[in-house]
Amino acid sequence: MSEPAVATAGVWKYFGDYPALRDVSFALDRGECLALLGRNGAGKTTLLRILAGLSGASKGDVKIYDGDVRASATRARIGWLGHAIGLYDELSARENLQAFGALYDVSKATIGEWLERVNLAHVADSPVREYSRGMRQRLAVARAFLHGPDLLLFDEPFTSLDDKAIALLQSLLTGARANGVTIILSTHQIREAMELASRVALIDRGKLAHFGPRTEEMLGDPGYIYRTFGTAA
Amino acid sequence: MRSKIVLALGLVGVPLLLRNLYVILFNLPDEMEQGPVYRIFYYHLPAFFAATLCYTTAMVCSILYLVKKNARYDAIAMACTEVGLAFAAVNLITGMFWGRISWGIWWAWDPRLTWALICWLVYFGYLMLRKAIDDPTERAKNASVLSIFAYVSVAITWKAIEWWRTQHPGPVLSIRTGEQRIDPAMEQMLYVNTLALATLAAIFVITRLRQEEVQREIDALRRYAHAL
Amino acid sequence: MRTLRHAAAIAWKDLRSELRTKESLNSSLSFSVVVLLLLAMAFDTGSEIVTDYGGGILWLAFAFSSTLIVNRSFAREMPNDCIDVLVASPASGASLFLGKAVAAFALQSGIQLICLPIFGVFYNVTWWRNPWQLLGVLLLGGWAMACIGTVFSALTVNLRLRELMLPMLMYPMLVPALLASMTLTNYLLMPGAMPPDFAQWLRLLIGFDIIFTTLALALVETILVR
Amino acid sequence: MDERNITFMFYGLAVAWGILAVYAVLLGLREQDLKKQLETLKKMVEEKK
Repeated sequence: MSEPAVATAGVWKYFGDYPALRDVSFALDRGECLALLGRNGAGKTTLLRILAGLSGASKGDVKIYDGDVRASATRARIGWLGHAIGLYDELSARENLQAFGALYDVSKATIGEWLERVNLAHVADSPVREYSRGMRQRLAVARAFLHGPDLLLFDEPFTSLDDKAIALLQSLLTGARANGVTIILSTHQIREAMELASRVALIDRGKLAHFGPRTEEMLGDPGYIYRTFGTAA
Repeated sequence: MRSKIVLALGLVGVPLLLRNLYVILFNLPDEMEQGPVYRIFYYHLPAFFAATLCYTTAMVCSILYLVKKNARYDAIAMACTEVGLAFAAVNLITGMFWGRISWGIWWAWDPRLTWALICWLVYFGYLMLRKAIDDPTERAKNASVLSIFAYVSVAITWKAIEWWRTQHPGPVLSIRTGEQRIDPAMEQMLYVNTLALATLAAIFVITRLRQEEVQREIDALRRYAHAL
Repeated sequence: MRTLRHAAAIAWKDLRSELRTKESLNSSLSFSVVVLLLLAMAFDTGSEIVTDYGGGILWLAFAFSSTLIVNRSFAREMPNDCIDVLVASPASGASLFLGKAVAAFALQSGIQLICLPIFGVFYNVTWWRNPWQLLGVLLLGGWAMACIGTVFSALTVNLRLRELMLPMLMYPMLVPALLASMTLTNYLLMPGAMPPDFAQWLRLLIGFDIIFTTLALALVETILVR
Repeated sequence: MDERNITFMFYGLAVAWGILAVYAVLLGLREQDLKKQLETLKKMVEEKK
């Protein structure tokens, strides 16, 4: 258990000549929860996409559980939830989970369990198109947790959720942490993230401006991190 | 440094082109069956070689880009493709003039011609694809993949005269056929003019490459100006 | 093995969602029937011409309808960013491509099987002269279209003017396969023994399928990981 | 050989040179355009500073 869950060394990402990430290096131990903060366009999503293997780093090295990100075995351990829900509107909840579950070798029983857990079992066979926003989001959360990942990568999970879904997600995340799952979530909503986080990172114009443990000051005062570690602008 | 290379290439290439034109028109005899019109051949075939050379370089650079992710390789691939299209156009249209006399028609749907035209369309599509993508990294990546796919049609064009019986003349160069099918003086001129056109192609490619760099500088400056 | 299982899961999912909405299926089927109808009006269907050009007419209709199907192939993943979830999953790029190509291929083949009798009626052609060979040509040519179409669908999915760019890039690249399929189909529609260059065209078609499938499997991961 | 044979030879050669010349001119025009753009941008950046 000595090697870190996530380790990046000197990661750069260019879009053309524009560096979206500059020399990002950090290591996150297993079972930690990292809150990734930063303004819009600072590079949070870019970093998360690189960690999830959706995008390649232009320079530098990324290791997830000491494995290559694009290795199939590594990706089987990652749960991803992006800005959008990542579900097919024309398929039912069960079919959606079955389609994704097949890629992770998830059993039918597990799918049924998750449908119960996110409280969608009664509508599991009607198409996602007919769901309310909250139901779609709960299903998206179930999809990300479905295969019991060891690393959760959530991009702005709280922004698009309603209260019920936030409560559900928080309880799931707390449960996952108790089971030793490593979590990285990017967010502007500092309060929700701070309650979960054990580490805090601030990205400022592509650079890692701060990486450290969550302190008491951060809990009460949302602006504290930006004022202390961010640039004046 | 680079402009010196262009200058040197120009000093070799342009006089060579003019000398070749003189020799082609006044020193070399008419071909027995075809008459004067066969001289088009001295541009038709070398242009094909120059274009193939460009396409091949583009394919190699596209692979290098995908391996090394260095934007310069992508720029070389783009420059080569564009110049290759110009030379392929020379190849196609000179061929049409020759065909009008020798076959009596402007265009024969013969495998070699068909494939040369397909190559042109495929690589034109490559340039169109580049225009349609804004993000430079995405553009470079997708264009490189397309360039590799496109090269299959170049390979087919190359082989088309062997695979199908066509009206198009078969290979004539002794290095390919292993025997002397045409007059040595004529064959020598084909090589020399290929060299001249290839030099010209190199000048074009280097110029186009420099323009691409200036374009990148402009884009960077524009972003900087907006950020101010 | 895992690749094939993942590919099957993706193909199954694609087919199921397509059969539910029938978006591309309906438009593609009606389009190919309309093409067959229009070309029937352009040619005198009673004459010898049809036996000479039957394969060409048939494959034109197939080629047109095929773009409508592959156009949806990756476009289907774009709403809700499903593509991100698929790329982040353990399924490799190759299995993703294979699954999508197989789904497109199955849909296409369905349309081809419906079009064939319609073609027979409109053009007064006996198309069942060599049914098994014809089926082989349909499969080989159909796979060429599905394979190239799926790759190019991935290449162009983020573009403005996607619907326009896809056929523009796809058709020139497909010409060898289309030409071979048209010629082979013509030969199979004719009565009598096969012409001597039948085997040559067949080799071209098979070679095309092999080369482009290999290239696609090797390169699709690079296309998908941005 | 007839008249058209030699005329078409000239046409063919003219087309070969013509296409290459047109491409060279297009390259030159683009060069000028890029230079102009670069200068205007540089001036703009200077002023904004």
